[in-house]
Order: sequence, then C-alpha cells, then structure tokens
Amino acid sequence: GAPDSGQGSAKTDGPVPDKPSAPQTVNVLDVAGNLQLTQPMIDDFVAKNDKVIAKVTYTKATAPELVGKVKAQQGAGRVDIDLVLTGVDGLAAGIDQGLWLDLLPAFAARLPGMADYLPGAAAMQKLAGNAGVAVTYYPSGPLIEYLPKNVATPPTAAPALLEWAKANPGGFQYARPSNSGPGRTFLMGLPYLLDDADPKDPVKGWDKTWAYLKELDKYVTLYPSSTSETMKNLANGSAKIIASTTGWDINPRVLGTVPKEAKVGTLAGFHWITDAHYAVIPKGVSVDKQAAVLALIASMLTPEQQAKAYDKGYFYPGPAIKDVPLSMAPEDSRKAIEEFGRPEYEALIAGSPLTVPLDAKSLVAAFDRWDREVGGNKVKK
Amino acid sequence: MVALSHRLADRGIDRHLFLLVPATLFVAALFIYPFCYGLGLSLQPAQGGAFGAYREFFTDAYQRDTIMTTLKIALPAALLNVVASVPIAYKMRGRFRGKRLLTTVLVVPITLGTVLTAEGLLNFLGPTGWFNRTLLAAGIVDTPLTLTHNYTGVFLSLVITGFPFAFLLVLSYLSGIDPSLERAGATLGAGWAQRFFRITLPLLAPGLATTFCLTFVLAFSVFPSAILVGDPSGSTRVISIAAYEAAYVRYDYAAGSAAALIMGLVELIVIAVVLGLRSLLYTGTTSGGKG
Amino acid sequence: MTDGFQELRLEGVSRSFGGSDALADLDLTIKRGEFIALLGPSGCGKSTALNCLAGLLPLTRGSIWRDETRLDTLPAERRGFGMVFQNYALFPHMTVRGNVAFGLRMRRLPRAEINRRTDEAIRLVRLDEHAAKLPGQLSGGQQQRVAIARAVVLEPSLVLMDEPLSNLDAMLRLEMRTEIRRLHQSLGLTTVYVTHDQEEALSMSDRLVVLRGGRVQQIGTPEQVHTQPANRHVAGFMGYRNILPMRLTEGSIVEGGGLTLRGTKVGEIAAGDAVEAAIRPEDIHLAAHPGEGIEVTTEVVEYQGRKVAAEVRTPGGVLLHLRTDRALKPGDKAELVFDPDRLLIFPEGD
Amino acid sequence: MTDGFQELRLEGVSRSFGGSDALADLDLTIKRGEFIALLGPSGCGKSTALNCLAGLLPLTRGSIWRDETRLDTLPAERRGFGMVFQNYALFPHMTVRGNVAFGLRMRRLPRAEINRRTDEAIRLVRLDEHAAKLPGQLSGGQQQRVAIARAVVLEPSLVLMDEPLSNLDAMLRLEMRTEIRRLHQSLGLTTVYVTHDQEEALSMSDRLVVLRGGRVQQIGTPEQVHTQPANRHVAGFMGYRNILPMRLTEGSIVEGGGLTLRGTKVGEIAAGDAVEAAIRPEDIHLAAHPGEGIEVTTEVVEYQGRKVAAEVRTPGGVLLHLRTDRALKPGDKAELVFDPDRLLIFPEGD
Amino acid sequence: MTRPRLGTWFIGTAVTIFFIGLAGVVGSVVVNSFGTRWFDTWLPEGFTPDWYGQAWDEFTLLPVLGVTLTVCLLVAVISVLVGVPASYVLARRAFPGRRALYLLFLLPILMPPITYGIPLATVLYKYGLAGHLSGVVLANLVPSIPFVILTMTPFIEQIDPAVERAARMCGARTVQIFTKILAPLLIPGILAATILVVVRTVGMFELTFLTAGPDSQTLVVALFYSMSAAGIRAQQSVDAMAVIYTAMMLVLLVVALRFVNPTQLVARVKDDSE
Ligand SMILES: Nc1ncnc2c1ncn2[C@@H]1O[C@H](COP(=O)(O)OP(=O)(O)OP(=O)(O)O)[C@@H](O)[C@H]1O
Ligand SMILES: Nc1ncnc2c1ncn2[C@@H]1O[C@H](COP(=O)(O)OP(=O)(O)OP(=O)(O)O)[C@@H](O)[C@H]1O
Ligand SMILES: [Mg+2]
Ligand SMILES: [Mg+2]
Repeated sequence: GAPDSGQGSAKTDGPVPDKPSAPQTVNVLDVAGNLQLTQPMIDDFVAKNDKVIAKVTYTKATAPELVGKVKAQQGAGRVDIDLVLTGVDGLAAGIDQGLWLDLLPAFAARLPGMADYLPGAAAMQKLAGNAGVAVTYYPSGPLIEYLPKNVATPPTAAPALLEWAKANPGGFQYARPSNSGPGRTFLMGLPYLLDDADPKDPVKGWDKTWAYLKELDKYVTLYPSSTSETMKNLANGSAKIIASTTGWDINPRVLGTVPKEAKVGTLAGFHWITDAHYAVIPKGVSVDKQAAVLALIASMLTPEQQAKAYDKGYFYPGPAIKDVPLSMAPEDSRKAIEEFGRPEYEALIAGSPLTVPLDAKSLVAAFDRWDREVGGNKVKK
Repeated sequence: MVALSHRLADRGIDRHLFLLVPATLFVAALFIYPFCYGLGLSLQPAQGGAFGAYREFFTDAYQRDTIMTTLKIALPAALLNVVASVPIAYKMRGRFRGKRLLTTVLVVPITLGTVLTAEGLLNFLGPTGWFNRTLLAAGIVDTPLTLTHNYTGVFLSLVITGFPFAFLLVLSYLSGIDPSLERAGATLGAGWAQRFFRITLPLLAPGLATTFCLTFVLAFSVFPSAILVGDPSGSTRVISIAAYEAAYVRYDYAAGSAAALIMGLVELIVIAVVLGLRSLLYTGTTSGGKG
Repeated sequence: MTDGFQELRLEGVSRSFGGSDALADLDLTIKRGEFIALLGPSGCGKSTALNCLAGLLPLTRGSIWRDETRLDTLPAERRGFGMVFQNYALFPHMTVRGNVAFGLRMRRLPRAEINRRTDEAIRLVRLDEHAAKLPGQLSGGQQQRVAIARAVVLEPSLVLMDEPLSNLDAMLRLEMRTEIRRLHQSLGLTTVYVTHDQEEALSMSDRLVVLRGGRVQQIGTPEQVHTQPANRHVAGFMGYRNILPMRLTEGSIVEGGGLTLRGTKVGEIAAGDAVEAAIRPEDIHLAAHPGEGIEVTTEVVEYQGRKVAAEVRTPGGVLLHLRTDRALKPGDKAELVFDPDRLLIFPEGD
Repeated sequence: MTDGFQELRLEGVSRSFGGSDALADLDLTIKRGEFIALLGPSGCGKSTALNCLAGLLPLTRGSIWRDETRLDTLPAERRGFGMVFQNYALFPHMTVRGNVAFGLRMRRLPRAEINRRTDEAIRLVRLDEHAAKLPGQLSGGQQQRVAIARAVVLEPSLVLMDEPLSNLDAMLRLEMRTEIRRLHQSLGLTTVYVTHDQEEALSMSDRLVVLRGGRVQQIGTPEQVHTQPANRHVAGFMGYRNILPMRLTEGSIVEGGGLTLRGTKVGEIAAGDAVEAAIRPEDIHLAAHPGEGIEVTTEVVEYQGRKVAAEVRTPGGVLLHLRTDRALKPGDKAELVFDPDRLLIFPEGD
Repeated sequence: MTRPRLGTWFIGTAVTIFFIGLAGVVGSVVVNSFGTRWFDTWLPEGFTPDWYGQAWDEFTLLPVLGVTLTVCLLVAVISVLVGVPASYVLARRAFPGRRALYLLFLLPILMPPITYGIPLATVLYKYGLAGHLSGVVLANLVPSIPFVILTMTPFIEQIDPAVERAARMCGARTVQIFTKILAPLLIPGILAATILVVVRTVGMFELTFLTAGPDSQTLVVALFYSMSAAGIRAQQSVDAMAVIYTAMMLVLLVVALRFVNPTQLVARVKDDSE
C-alpha cells in the first residue's frame, strides 16, 4: 500500500484519541457496492477534514474474498484495510471469524447519528451486534416486476403467481438466490407470503415454501446467475415476470437496461425483507486510523450526508436515518428519482411490515437447500 | 574420486542441476508451506475428526457428483481443443499469404478473458441473441434454442478460451519438427495421412500430452464460466463451485480445502495417466541426422 | 505404381532459390536400368536435382516425364522412388528396424515379408547388432547405412542416392559400392547417384552427369568424361590438377610460364589464343634420363602409401602436382616429361 | 586458458553405452603441434574418442591430462578446444557468418577483429557468396565447410575434427586438406582428425591411431601403419584387399586354395599354423611373360580412370582383387605374380 | 507438396465456423458496450461511448492498467528466467528424483488457489511483501513458473543436443548457451508460454486480490468486481470493462506477435520447400 499505510509498528490498541495525531491515509474496501452511495459522502468529508484524513484509497471486491484477505493480513500482523463497507454476508462472516473491532458500545458516544436510525435500519443494526455500523438502508423486496404490454393482469398472490407460471412456462424468472439480491429476497419473503411455520428457520419451518418452490420449478426454465440477466430477459421479452426489489426496479430503468414502462407489484401477505450496508473496522488498525474512521462514520450518519444515499435509486430509498427527505438529495439524484421513482413506494414502505433478513447461517442453509432441491433438480441425473 | 564425477554425470548429475535451484526454491518457499497449511486445514474440520471433511464430501452425493460433472465437462473440452488444434496447426505450417494474420486471429480468443466470453455467449447465444434470431429468421427453428445456462454454454466457453491456448502450443511444438522427416516419409511411399500419423504425430505426441494436461487443468478449474453461463446448481455444478461455496459462502475452510484437494487429486490422476503414457513415448530431438 | 518404365525424361528442369538458379535447364533421359552418377563440386545443385526428381522440391521451370506420363505434378509419395538423403533424415523416434521397415509397412506388405526383407536389408548394411537402437545412438556411418537400407529395401523402380557412402570408411565403402551395384543389377533398379567422389562415379556408373553452378557441363560414359572432359572445369574435376594458363603458339604447342608443351586441343582454338593446359599429376613423369625433361625443384611431399604426391616448381615459377613412386624429398631436383596425349588444351575461361 | 601445452595424455580412456564399450582403454600421448589421425571402420569409436577428449561425454574410466593438469573433469567450454562435428551441428538460427563468428563473440574479442577473422575463415572455406545464408539453405558440403570454419576461426590449442571433409568433392577435398595442414602448421595447432579415408589419414597426419571395436589396433607413423600393419585388421583397413586364409608350410611359404606363395611374416607364427596372407591389389602384377605366374580368369572389371580394378578367380576358386593398366575384360585369362615383400603373413584370427 | 482437398475444405469450414462464433461473441459484447438500450431487436436503439467513460472513472483505470502491465511483464519475465533453465534440466538430464520434482512443479498448477492462497498471502504479508506490487508479482509467480516449466520441457526436448555441444566447443558458457543458442531456438515456445502466462496472470483474480494493496489492483480485480459484486450495474458498463480488458490483452498479443511469429523461426530455418 502507500508507504505510510503499513501499520506494522503503529499502535493498534490502547485508548483511541478523538482526533488522529496526524492526517491519515485511509484505505477503504467496499464489498457491497456501497461506494456508489457513500463515496460522495467520504470524499466530501475528506475535502472538509484534511487534518483528519489526508487521502482515501478505494478498493472494491466481492464479499467472499473479504474474509480471506483480512485474515491473511491479521495473521501477518499488518492490516492495511482501515474501513470495510459490507453487506450482511460479509459482516456476518467477519463476526464469525472474529475479524472486526467492536465499535459498540465503546464508541457509541462518537456516533450520535445512530440514535436517529429509521426503525428498519435500527433492526438491521441489531443484526450487526457490536461490530458494524449501518450506513445505508433500504427495505428491498420482494417485488415482482413486469412489462404491462406482456402481462396485462399480474398475479397478486403467491398461489396466483404459481398458476400464472403454470400457464406461462418459462415466463417467470428469478436469479439463483446465492448470486442475487432479488433472488434471495424472494426466497426469504416467500415464507411470509405463504404463511409458513417459521419464516426464520429455513430448515424446519419452511415446508410450504420449499413445496411451493419445487412446484414453481416445474415452470421455470432458467435460473440466471445474476440479477442483471433477469433484467435483460425482462427487457427483451424472454422473461415476463421477474423477482425484484426497490433498487433493482428504479436503477436499471434509470440506466436503460429495463424499459421505463416496467411495473412492479407485490403479492398478498407481503413483508419487506430489509437490507443494509455497514461500516466496519478490522482488528489491527492503528488507533489513529480508528479515530479518523470513526469521525468519518459519524459524519456519514448526518442527514445532509445521508441524503446522498438516494443516489439514482440504486438502494431506494437509501438513508438509514430519519428525516432525510428526497428534497435534500443532490440535484441529479432527485431528478432521476422524480422521473423513475414510484410514488406508491412511500405508502408501501409505510404500510407493510418490515422484517430483518435471515441470519447468515440460516441464509447459507437456505441457499444450500435451494441449490440441492430446487436449482440442482433442474437436470435429472 | 574423479571417476565419481563422471559416474554422476553419466547418471545426469552435474553442475547443471543448479539451474533447478531457483525454481525449486521458489516453489518450495511460496507453495509448499502454504499448501501444507491448506492440507492441514482440510484435516481440521469443526467436527468429524481428521478426515471428517473428506468423509462428508464423499458421503454427500450432491458434492461427490461434482467430480463426475467436472470430468464430463473438462475431459471432452480439453480433448476437443487439442484434437482440433492439431489439424489446423498442421495446415498452418507451410507458408502462405495471410498466415500471420490467421494465426493472430486464431489466438485472439485467449485475450477475451472469462468475463467477455461469458457476456458474449449470453448475448450472442441467448434466447434473443443474434444466433437464435438468425435461426428464427431463417425458419430453421420455431422456438429459440437454449444454448446458455446449461452444459452447452460452459462447454462452448471452454472451447473459446481453451482452443487458442492449445492451438498456440501445438503450433509451436509442431514448428520444432524437422520437415525433412516428412519428406523422407513421402519418398518411402507414405501418403499425407501416414506421414502425419506415423512421423509427425509421434514426434508431436509429447507436446500434445503436455498441451492436453494444461488445457485440461484450465478446463477442470472452470469456475467463473460455470457460474456465468452455466447452471451452477445443477448440470454444471463443478467441483470448484463446491470448493468455493464451502470456503467463501459457508466459510468452512476445512471443507473448502478438502474439496480443493480432492479436485487437485483428481486432476493429478488424470495427468499422471497422460504423463505416464507420455513417458512411454519417444521424447528427444526431432531432427533426423546431419545438418 | 512402382512398376517399370522405359525411360525417365527431364526436360529443362530448373529450380531457383530466391532468384538465383541452383539448377538450370537440366535435360536428361534416364533409361530403365541405367546407373547415372551426378557429379560436381559442392553446391553445384546435385541435391537440388535429386530433390526435384523425387518430388520434394517443386520445379521452377521444366517438366519430368515417365514414358508418357508427366511426373512433376505428382506428389513424392506417388512417384514410387526411393531416396537416400544426404542428411539421412532418419525418423528419430523409430529404431533402426522401424526406420527400415517403414516403407514396407506403407505398402501394407504381409508381416512376414516385412520382417524378412527388413532383416535382409539390415544385414546388407551390417547393422544386425544395432537393429534395436534409435538413430541418436548410432555413429555417423551407421546412420548413413540405415538411410541406405531404408531406401533399397523397397526395391523401387528408381533409387535416388545422395552421397550415400560419404561417411563410410574405405573398406566398407568398397563393399557397399559392390552391394549397391549388385542390388542395382539383380533387382533391375534404375539408380541416380550423387557423389563427390570421382572414382566412385567412374567405377559405378553407366553414365555421368557433371554439373557446375547448376548447369550441366558434360554428360557421357565414365570413359568419355575421364579421357575427354568437355571443358577445363570438368577436367579440373576429373583429376587434372595441373591447369596452367598458357597461349597457343601454333598447331598444338602451348607456351607460358617458361614452359613450352605439346598437347591435344579440345574445341576450337586458334593460334595466339589464351588457353588452359590441363594434365593429371599421374601423367607427369620423372624423366628416365637426365637432360630429357624440364627441371624442377620439389617443394612439398605428401606420403600416400605406395606413391608420393609432390608439389614441384619450375624455374619459371609454375607450380605442378605430380605423383610418383620415387621417394622425393623437399628440395630435391627432378626432371619432368609430359605425355602430349594426356595434356589437354582448352580455350580460356568458359 | 587456451594457451599452449606440451602434451596431452589420455590414460585408459574408456566409454561405454549401456554396458558395451564404445571405446576401451585408449592410451595416447599427443605432443604439441602434432597431427593425429584416428582411423577405423564405421562404429569403431572414433567419434566417441573425440567427444571424450572434447569433454562432451563423461568418461566411464580413465583420465585425460594436459601436462600436469587433469582435464577430464573440466567442462567442455573450459578446455578451449575447437571441434568440427560429424553431423555439423550448425546453429540453425544463425547465418553462416553468425555461426563462424559465434566462438569469437564468446571470447569477447573486439568487433573489428571478429569481423576480420570471420571474413578470413569464410574465405578460407570458399563461402563468401553464401555468408548471409542460414544453414538450412546450404548444400551438404557447404554446411560442412561452415563447420570447419567455425572451429578453426578460434585458433584453439587443440582442434578436433570429425570427418570434416566427408561431404566434399575430390578437388575441394584436396584443397581443404592442404588448407587444414597449412593452418595446422602456421597456427601451431595440435589436431586430432577423424577420418575414414586412409589416403587422407596417411597424407595428412604425423601419427595414425587405428581403432577397431573400440580398441586401439596400432599407433604409428603413416609409413609404419601403411607398410607394417600390426594385424590383419589394420592390413585390411590399409588397403590389403586380398586376405586369404592359408597355412604356413615352412619358412615364409604359405599354401591354400591351390596357391603356394612366398611372403613376409608378421608376428610369431610356427610352421603348420593357420595364417592369413594379405596383399594389396596394386601389389599383384600381371606376369610379363606367359608361364611365369598363376593363371586366373577375370570376372568383374571396374573402370577407374587410368587403371582398372579387376576381380579374378584362380583355378582353386580363390577370388583376388587387383589393379592394372591392362584393359582386362571379363572372361580374359591372365597370369599373376605376387611381390613376396608385399605379401604379409599374419597369425589367424585376432 | 500437394495437400488433400477434402481435409483442407473440412478444416476451412471448421475454422470459419469458429470465426463466425467468435465474431458473434465478441461483436455482441462490443455492440452492447456502445449501446444505449438494447431490448428485443437486432441492434441497440442508439449508440453512445458513455459506458467507457463511466467504467474508466469508476475504476480509475489508468493506474490500474499501469499496474496490470507492470505485474504481467514482471511475472512473465521472471517466470521465463527461472522456469526455462529448470525445464532445461528436466528435459535433458535423467537424474534421480526427476519425477518427484516434476510432480512438485505440477502441483501449483493443479491446486486451486483456495488451498494455498490465504496462507500464501499471510506469509507474504508477514515478510512485508504483500500489499504492494511485489506481493502480487510473487504470488502470481507461484503458478506461473511451473507453467513455464511444463510448457517448455517438451520444447527443449525437441532441440538437437549437438547444437549445444557445438556451442560449448566454441567456448560458450551455460549462460551464453541459454541466451545465444537456446533462447532463439526456443522463441516460439517462450513466446507461447509468455503469452499464456500473461493471460493467466491478467486473469488470476484470487491470488492478486489476496496480496494486492489499494494501489496494486489489477484490471481483473476491477473487472471481476464489476461482474460479480453486489450492486446494480448496467450490463453495458460491464461489457465496456470487458472490452477494455480484451483490448488491452489484444494490444499485448499483437505487439508480441509483431515481434515474433510463433511459427516463424525453427520452421523457417528448416523449411525451404514451400
Ligand atoms: N548414445 C549411444 N547409445 C548407445 N550406443 C551408442 C551411442 N552412441 C554411440 N553408440 C555406439 O558406440 C559405437 C561407437 O560410436 P562412434 O560414434 O564413436 O563411432 P565412429 O567410430 O565415430 O563411427 P563412424 O565412422 O560411423 O562415425 C557405435 O557402435 C555406436 O552404435
Ligand atoms: N533453401 C535454400 N535457399 C537458398 N539457397 C539454397 C537452398 N537450398 C540450396 N540452396 C543453394 O543452392 C545451391 C545448390 O545446393 P545443393 O544442395 O543442390 O548442392 P549440392 O550439389 O548437393 O552440394 P553438396 O555436394 O555440397 O551437397 C547451393 O549453393 C545452395 O547454397
Ligand atoms: Mg548435396
Ligand atoms: Mg563418427
């Protein structure tokens, strides 16, 4: 890394000062695509606080590699990743392996913004235990998305969706859950739609869900391995209804991957499966840097910064704290959402129950079972 | 005592062995230790004793089957790549105009990388891609062919990325064979087929064996394309996906290392067979006498 | 495909490499059963001619006919000729036996016959002990013999041999010569034989083709070429080591370097023309009686067994080579006589 | 490292391939400036000996000394010898010029000197015109000349030459012979020269080493080897083409096949022993007067230019080779006389 | 020499099909990367170069390209320098233990980086080698050196050892034999091996990621991220990245082939007939 980022000798434990003794270089690793929302916030902070952070470097990667990399660095006693922006998966994996510094309750006082979390965001923050700090939040899905010209009357309940799929084999698509946000949201949302025994226990409590998915599987020809592909298929007509989320509804239409006229719908018994991104600090980061990063996170949790999380609908709405209206968002972001956003979301978010997603272990178990029994069944051996 | 140095030299031991030192040191320092560590990891699963991870792999049909799935993809792909490159490279030996261009174009696909190949296959062969469009427009088929997200897609991506690789190596190996040998064959009444099969091919065979091994290894560790253009939970659930999921989704490094080691072992068996056969072949100079 | 033919005609056969002719306008008719030797200095196009005939090099111009069939468009393997390559071109991955049997296998002969003929050919070239070795494990001469065996085992209608004996010792060479002649006769082969050894060419062939710089200098029987070389180059090549620039004075008397000699004219020469007088070392004799000949001083003497080869110098500074039984030593004086029948007079520079 | 030495000693040098000796117990001392020829039939171990000396093959037994330094443990490139390979071993990717200059470049000589010496060596072997060609574009003889130039351009303290002239025509061979001798003398080289050509060996070398089956048969001056071959193998090799199994009756009279001849004994032989009588074709003469000699019938006649080589058969069925000026024809009768001084009698079978 | 028509025709057809497929695959990506929207039609609705600008900015591709090139060149050069001598010995000498060693060199190619990547990265971090360029290079050498050894061994076997002996007799040391004799004769092989090493290195995600620091990312890390990381990304922008990646590789390849044609040397030297 940068010569001054090799922290082999700098102090990594003991009291964390309020301000770093000298301006720091902070290396940010994003494994959740979170920088699309937060990079402007960070850049803004650095621009204004060059005494605290002199320079930021950004690295992007996928969540799975995160653990290996941090472990390797910690194993060698030289950690040069100072701030990790991650989703639930990477966060949980790191907690499991004991990679993260406990930020709470030790530094709760330095992060006043956390008090203003939206209820959903607060619930997501609980998932993070003491390690991470939620920085962006959205209620996600599961939604269904379709083009009105192809589907005149979309199904409005899970059984109806099954009927529709039966009538239109190959028409319904969702991506392989372990590779796709909307895919996994659909998976986690189903137990609520089907009123299953224990929506939090995919092994024992999802009998109806698994039966439904297997039945549905008969009429699904394809589980693409990325959400973008389902979007593309929706656009080119080879899929008629796909699973989606708020972000995946708005942003691709902004980008032009999906026609603007696409519509979304919900199914009866709909619960939002919420999602969030977290900021975490790996163990082994020097106290000076810790101080700098904490200051950064604190600033990210202020309303004016949070407003940037509206982005172009990528994580719609995005802000994790209360009272951040769209009007505070930057110009182009506001324009995009005014054009491509959906007024109905506000009511939908206010009116539907919110639930946190499965914890990492259960989620992996659900993926595994889906792979074996649903996806892996595709080809009879 | 001096006779000793001659005796050693006669058995291949002389100062040239020092040339091996850098490579050996390198591999020993940066591979052996980490590898043993991985081996150790695979023997320390959270539960089930030393061989628990292996036992689990082999008792779970869903995991075990990945071996066959992988072999079913990798062996034919590697074989096709090698077999197809031989006649093409053979044709390309002579001099003709545009040869360099043709060679370049043939090896271009190695530059594509998995991502572009996958994207391209999805775009081109997808249900509304140019390929299916053409077929539909020409009235050859009524519904689009499913060529992606299945075995075909992965296989094609392995051919696109693997063929140029094999071709480049075969072409180079072939260029090392003295053409006067084939001429001698011709004067002895051997037609092109016999010249090819009895003279060129045996001399090329050691190179082909190596090429096969390398393409096979590449095909065997097919990972991104198995996910991107394949059916990663079903028909193209290759062993590297099993290893990847164990290590990076479940964070069960023991299982991940075990799967990876099994993968290496299977490859090793195939390669040992091929290289064993190779050692039965003639290996040595490919020039035929004076000059 | 390999059955007999009456004659093989080369018409204006030419081959050039990058613009310069390695072989130019070779016209030659080879009769069935003939033994033709191609002779000429290194790089004169002998191997090129052979390769063209074998079909291994495309012609630049000209054509080759077997009786009435045009041959030069046929690929090598369809011509049914056998060839011994100058550089052997042995298959490095096959044993001696495999190399020799290769052609027979190509003909899909029965196994037993292949074995029999292979064994025979290997015995012929005295490699029985080495039959199981790979070419890389053989000595140079042994490799050359494998190349010979590989070509003759096929008993082809035409055998092309490119210096097949160059790496063999004198004794073996004599024996192999006899074997090749014997094979040639008993199997009724037609043979084109490249050699750089004039003695070999003279003793083995029915007709000789002398090449120089890609062009034919002379075609004739060994005797014709040996005794009546067509020009000074052929003469030089046929052992006329003494070639002296002189001038024709009258009749067939030449003068130069202080010498006046009588010889035999070859070609049109007028008195006063610059000429080259050529004579072999063995045609210069030491005078039986003093005062009879030209006085010279011995400079270098080479031991050659029975005879010695000597370089001597005339008072006029001309260097002459001669062979004699007399034990000359450097510095010795001697007197020479020239045999006028054996002194050939050629026009200068052609 | 390449500076002079007084002598080079080979002590019991042996080399075997897979158990069988290709060269056994070669003892030889080479004096500085000497020209040694290694002579022997194909496969007798000549190239092996050369390779051992050069350091290209590890010895199985024995040692090699340069004065008091042991040499056999030194790698080839440190011995500072030059070598002409039997199979040329030219660098296929370098031009003629590049091949020849290679060794000089290795010595890091100044550019100008490299150029000068390279040019000179190329001129020496008459390849000026071909200097820019790659070996694959040269004829066999041209390649061989490149190999020679490449070795001698280094003016090494010891030059090893493995049949360097085998692919050259007679004329060029004579010239190159002279050149090699001249180089040898003017540069004060020491030369070990492998040849299969006895005439070459005799005329060029100071001493000859005759090998057979990996073992030394005789070491001596050309004259010694030529006139007093140590055994019948050497004799056979030195041109005694007629080797007849006979029996010693008394003194130096041998009998067999209906012939009774007088000869010269070589080695210990007692009356009644089986012997081999050896004589050269040129030492059998046609009797000047009828009734003087042994009557024979001519069977095969080979034209050899000045003389003919004839195979004749005695009434007792013995086949004899002779050379004569007389124009014998197959079927002709003739009478032969043998020169008793030239008929050597060897003990049988060694 | 004349060739059988049928075979030529057959191979011609096969090559043509391959090219058509290739053109389709590459073409559709290139077209898409310039497209605005592309739904169920033959061509996109409109064309724009914006995706490239976005990809360029988002991943600050210029330094990334620089790092990628440096890493590739270093890895290729070092692995050839270390690997070729080793393959020379493996090809020429039959010393005891040769097979075992061969196996050792085989393993790093066979084993997926999962098995050794993390501990390798730990080791490299421990000695301060990871986190910047040197770590990436070292880690990538682990599979590359064996790769070179494996491809070069059959090559060296093909070369007549007499040529080396001749060089020795001309006074060439081992180093000179390598640089002056073997290297030129092996050029086609070295070139092939180098190209393949470069391709593998550019494409090697795991080891690079595990050992790279923030300023030693290579292109594939960016590309892989854009392809498979969480988040919404327009396909065109992924395609633009892929095209950039390919274009860079292509430039490398064409440059390499400009300097040496893989079939040129040995074949040209020996083949005089066509
Ligand atoms: N690598 C090898 N393996 C086995 N045998 C070999 C090997 N090299 C040489 N020989 C054998 O050793 C003997 C001597 O070979 P060498 O090359 O020294 O012969 P030579 O005297 O040079 O013959 P020539 O005049 O034919 O070149 C031959 O019988 C040959 O077959
Ligand atoms: N591929 C080639 N490219 C350029 N020139 C060539 C090529 N092959 C042969 N030559 C030239 O053509 C001429 C004739 O070569 P050829 O091989 O026929 O000679 P040769 O008579 O067989 O000589 P030698 O007795 O030395 O073998 C030579 O000068 C040679 O350099
Ligand atoms: Mg020739
Ligand atoms: Mg030899």
